[in-house]
Amino acid sequence: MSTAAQTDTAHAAGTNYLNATKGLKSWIFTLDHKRIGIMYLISILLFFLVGGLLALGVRAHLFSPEGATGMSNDTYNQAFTLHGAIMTFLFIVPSIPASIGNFFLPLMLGAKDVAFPKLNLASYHLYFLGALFFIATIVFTGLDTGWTFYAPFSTDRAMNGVILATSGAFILGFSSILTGVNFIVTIHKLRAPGLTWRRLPLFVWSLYATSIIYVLATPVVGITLLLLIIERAFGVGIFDPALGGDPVLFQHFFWFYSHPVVYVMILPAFGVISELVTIHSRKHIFGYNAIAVSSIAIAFIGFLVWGHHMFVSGQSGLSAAVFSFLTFLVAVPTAIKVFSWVATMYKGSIVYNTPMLYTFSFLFLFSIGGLTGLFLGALATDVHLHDTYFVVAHFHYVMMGSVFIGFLGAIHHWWPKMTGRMYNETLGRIACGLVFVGFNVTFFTQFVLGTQGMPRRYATYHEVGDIEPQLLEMFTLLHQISTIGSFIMAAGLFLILFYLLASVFKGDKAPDNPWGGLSLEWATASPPIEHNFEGQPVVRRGPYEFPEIDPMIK
Amino acid sequence: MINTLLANANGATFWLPVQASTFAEVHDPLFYFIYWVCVVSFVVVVGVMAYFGVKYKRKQEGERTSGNRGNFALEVGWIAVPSVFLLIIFWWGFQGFVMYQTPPANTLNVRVTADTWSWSFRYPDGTVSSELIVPVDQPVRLTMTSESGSAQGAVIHSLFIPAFRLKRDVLPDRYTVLWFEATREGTYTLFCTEYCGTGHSEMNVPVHVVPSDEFAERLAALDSAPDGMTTAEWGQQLFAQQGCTACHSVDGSRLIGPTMQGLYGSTREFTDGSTRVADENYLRESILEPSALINVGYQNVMPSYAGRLTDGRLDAIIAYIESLAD
Amino acid sequence: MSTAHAHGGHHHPFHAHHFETLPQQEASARMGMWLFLGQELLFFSAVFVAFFVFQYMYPEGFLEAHRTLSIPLGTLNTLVLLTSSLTMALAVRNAQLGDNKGVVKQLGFTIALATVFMIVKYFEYSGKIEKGQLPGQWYTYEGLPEGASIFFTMYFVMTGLHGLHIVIGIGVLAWILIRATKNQFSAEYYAPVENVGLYWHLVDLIWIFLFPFLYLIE
Amino acid sequence: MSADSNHNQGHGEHHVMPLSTYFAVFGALLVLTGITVLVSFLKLGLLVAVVIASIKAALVVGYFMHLKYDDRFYSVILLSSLFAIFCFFLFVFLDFTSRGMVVPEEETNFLRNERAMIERLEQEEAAAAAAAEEEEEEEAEEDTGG
Repeated sequence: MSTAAQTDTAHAAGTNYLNATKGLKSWIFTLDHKRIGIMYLISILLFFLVGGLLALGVRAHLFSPEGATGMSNDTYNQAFTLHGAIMTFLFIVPSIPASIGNFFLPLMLGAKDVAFPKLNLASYHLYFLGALFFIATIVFTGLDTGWTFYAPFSTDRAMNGVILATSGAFILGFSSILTGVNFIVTIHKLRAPGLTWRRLPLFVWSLYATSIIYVLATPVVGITLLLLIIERAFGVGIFDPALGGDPVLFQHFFWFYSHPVVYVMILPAFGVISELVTIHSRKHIFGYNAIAVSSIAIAFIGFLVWGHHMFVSGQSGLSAAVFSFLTFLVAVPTAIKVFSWVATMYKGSIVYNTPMLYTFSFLFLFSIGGLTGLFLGALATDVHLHDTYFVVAHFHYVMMGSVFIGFLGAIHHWWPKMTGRMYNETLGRIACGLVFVGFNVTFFTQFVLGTQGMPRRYATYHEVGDIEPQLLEMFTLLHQISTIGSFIMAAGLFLILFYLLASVFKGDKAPDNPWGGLSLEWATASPPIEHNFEGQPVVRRGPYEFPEIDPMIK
Repeated sequence: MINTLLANANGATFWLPVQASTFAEVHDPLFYFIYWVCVVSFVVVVGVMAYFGVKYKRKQEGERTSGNRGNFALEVGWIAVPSVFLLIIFWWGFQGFVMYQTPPANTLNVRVTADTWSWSFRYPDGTVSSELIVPVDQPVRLTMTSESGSAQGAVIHSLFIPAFRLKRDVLPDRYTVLWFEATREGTYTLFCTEYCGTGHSEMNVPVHVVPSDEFAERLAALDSAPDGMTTAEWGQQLFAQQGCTACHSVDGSRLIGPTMQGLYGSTREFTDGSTRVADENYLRESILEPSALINVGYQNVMPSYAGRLTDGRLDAIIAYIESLAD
Repeated sequence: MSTAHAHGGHHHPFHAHHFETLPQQEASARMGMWLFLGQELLFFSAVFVAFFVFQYMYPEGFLEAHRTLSIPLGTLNTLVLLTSSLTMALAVRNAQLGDNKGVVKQLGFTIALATVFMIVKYFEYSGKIEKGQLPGQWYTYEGLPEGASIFFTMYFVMTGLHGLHIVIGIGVLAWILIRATKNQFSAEYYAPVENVGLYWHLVDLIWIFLFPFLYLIE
Repeated sequence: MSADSNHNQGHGEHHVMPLSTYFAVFGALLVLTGITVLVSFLKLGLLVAVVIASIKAALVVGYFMHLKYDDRFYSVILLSSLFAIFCFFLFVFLDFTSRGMVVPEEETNFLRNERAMIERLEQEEAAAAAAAEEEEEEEAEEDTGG
């Protein structure tokens, strides 16, 4: 009964959570957090595929000013809307917490399951139901509001998919809330003996911060979307100025959720990077307390900055100034984390495997994503850059370049534990390189597009109203580079899909602890047994006190 | 490649387009200040990361690593130093924002109306234009609102002129104000940057910054065909500029509204059961009051252009539609 | 499953296998409920924000419109709901003492009072619908300043959401009432009663704020 | 399991409050309801109503919901929610009430009354036109004078 790897003796009967019971029903109605995590992972990646294909369509269309694919403006508008809505609501909000988090939170805590297994299953079912609404939107009607559903466009003019899609997002919100409640209670109540708060892996801290936001921010978007549905269905006039309502109020409501939710996306990725950078450089994390506390700080300050999405919407100058100031405040804890990760590598023993390559990519891309936020947080420059491709590039650097890269890093890091198989390391490195290069080619060009004035959500950019010829030339060239980059990235992602699937069937058997990790998930078999641990594990030291660490070297 | 871009760019740089307003002169230094802060920070962070990555690459399994767990002074330092820069950037940005929001006295007042999907600009003398014409070195105040001439409600638009570094949302049933002082003659582009539906990407028009002494002339000239252009040719240009092409094709294909090819002289059927031959009067009425008679098979979505087209322009557009008759 | 992991202690039929002890499980359930209540508060906060924003925009319309609400009916409903809160609290107390009969009795009172609340609400709503004091485009009542229609929008949205919670509440109250008739609760296992109680008190809390804001403030 | 999960979390199962407490709280709630209704006729406004409602809420939360005797973390949850709600109110109202404070021009922004806006603009335009005419007249005078 200790964290020491006693469990690598093959489990007596050779059973694990994957083969303990059989049949589709044993998966759909399972209460095992690991299976629920796997189901989330598959669904999430499936929707990433759908959203990604839509993105490729969008990029292909923008290859020429008139639209290279010949789709109509309406089709294009639906494509980018569904890309955004699917990626936000179905992919990135649940991404790391619901899949990796669900799988590893109880393992890291040394618990048998999350606190409320039935609730956990219910939140997966709600997720699936919400996803069905989005699919119904695609199949039966259309949705052309952009993922932000801004009123009064969404209440008045947009296609009929609005009610379906917002109902879907409403249901997904409840899925998030239930996950958040479940995680917080699990972390409070189900920690193994000896696992004190200051011995929690930082990934757990980040899930804790994420859950706070899930619980406190999601209900507001729930009610906002509910009001939008009521407004659209019955014309009650809450957001529609024609009936005396206020569209800016919608924006306040929407961003009260949708800004904190950005931290829901990024915080788990921060947690993942904290794990990866320590294990793969065999170092104790630099500034454990600072990183843990800054996660919680970000969760709370995140509630104070939503107005920076509305600098040009006509909110008052005073509140714009306050929001701008608070926005810079949130940059501080974020910077602390980045510096701490870099400092962690100091005098380490850094191995260049696939998870570590993703860590390097993350630090590179997140630095760009975070720093370009300064342009958008400053009032005067935001006036120029708001709603241009600069914003598109910025949030893709943060959400895709950071969250998704963190997600990929997490998948590669924990893949042996989840599946009991090793993937092909060479292909892993090649794919990481392709994604990294493709990503930068795609999105760095978009910074320039944005500063030059290319507005976002444009189906075409040919000269209807006489765009200045030099601008048009520049836009065309940059869009073409960006489109090429997106296809390079897609190639890398398909390669990952290929070798991960291949590893499930043909991969080498994974050892219980391939990276020499100390947190509890490495103290059980790969893949874990049905109830996680043989007996109750007991924790005697922190998760980053690696045997290689020599306290004499400063 | 970048050099070609720069050479073509007419005063523009790699990062920013032409600088053509007083606000751009305030904006650009701040932009470059943040830019260099970012470049330096990025180089430091990623440089140190790369250095550690190379220097401390694992040479053998189980090699000893540092027991360092943190350094209070260092942590305080990297909170304090960025904070100073963040404060500077905040304050600088705020200063610029106040300027952006505070028009001086003696502005030229232009009223802007955005509809789906066209702009109209009304000058103090009552002239209405679909393109923005402003004198150089003269503060101009835009008082903007969004309207809907059609049965569907008005939506939010946003007026954006990259050369002036200016942007502000345009809301229905509200008035927002934007001001600028153009400093450089030329023709720039005005974009709509708040997503507004089908024609969003075609809702852009030129901004002409003209010498002050030519301004009155240019306004007057709005009402007749430019030199070297027939009325129908001018009509064609206006047809595109007014955003008509978003809904009406000229090649027979079906868009949101009926095609203009062969329209003139044809007999139209309406949803109220009546029919009428499309003559000049019909065209005029259906532009000014589109919801009066709806063609069978189409929706009542066209905005009214009453008050947004001068008579001369209306005639030109009608002349163009006539020229598309079979 | 749970029998395979017996730890030597007592084994309650509702004790889930992944909790070490029943009290730990009870405390977890309660913490989960409190978190759920936290999100409920945020859920309602948005309509309150909207209400005050519109009140700020249309002070006169809101003042005149709110005078058309019936203070006696509102007060009656407040009293009904406060009393139901008391009976709910007593039901939880009975559960703590392991008195399932007492639980059934107090829950019966609570459900009855909740039904009274909804009946009063029905009369209020039908009066409004008759007069055309309705939200947005349905508003046909005359003689009130601009913004009155938004007041009625907010009135129906806020009381409607609250009413929806009451109806859901009646459902879960009935569910634990049935469980209590089967003697499923005891001094060591009564978390369902307690959590439903917490939910019910929250519904009461929301009304404590709705009532003065909608009916009373001049 | 975890050190702090079993024993030292003031679990309410052994804390059964006497019936008198419930009735006392209920009585207080009734009295406060009466006061808030009466006070509304005095038109004392929002603040008094909010204070009374908050006291009532505190009584319900503290006694009926046992928060007073329960795990302190539940209070933390409640306070976190209230913090988020407070931020929500604060910043939305900051926007709606401060238009025109930093930038006087903002008074026109979001002006809801179209007629007032048009009148204001027309006045300005008329004034500008008058000024222009005066200038022209002056110029004309100068011309004749010359």
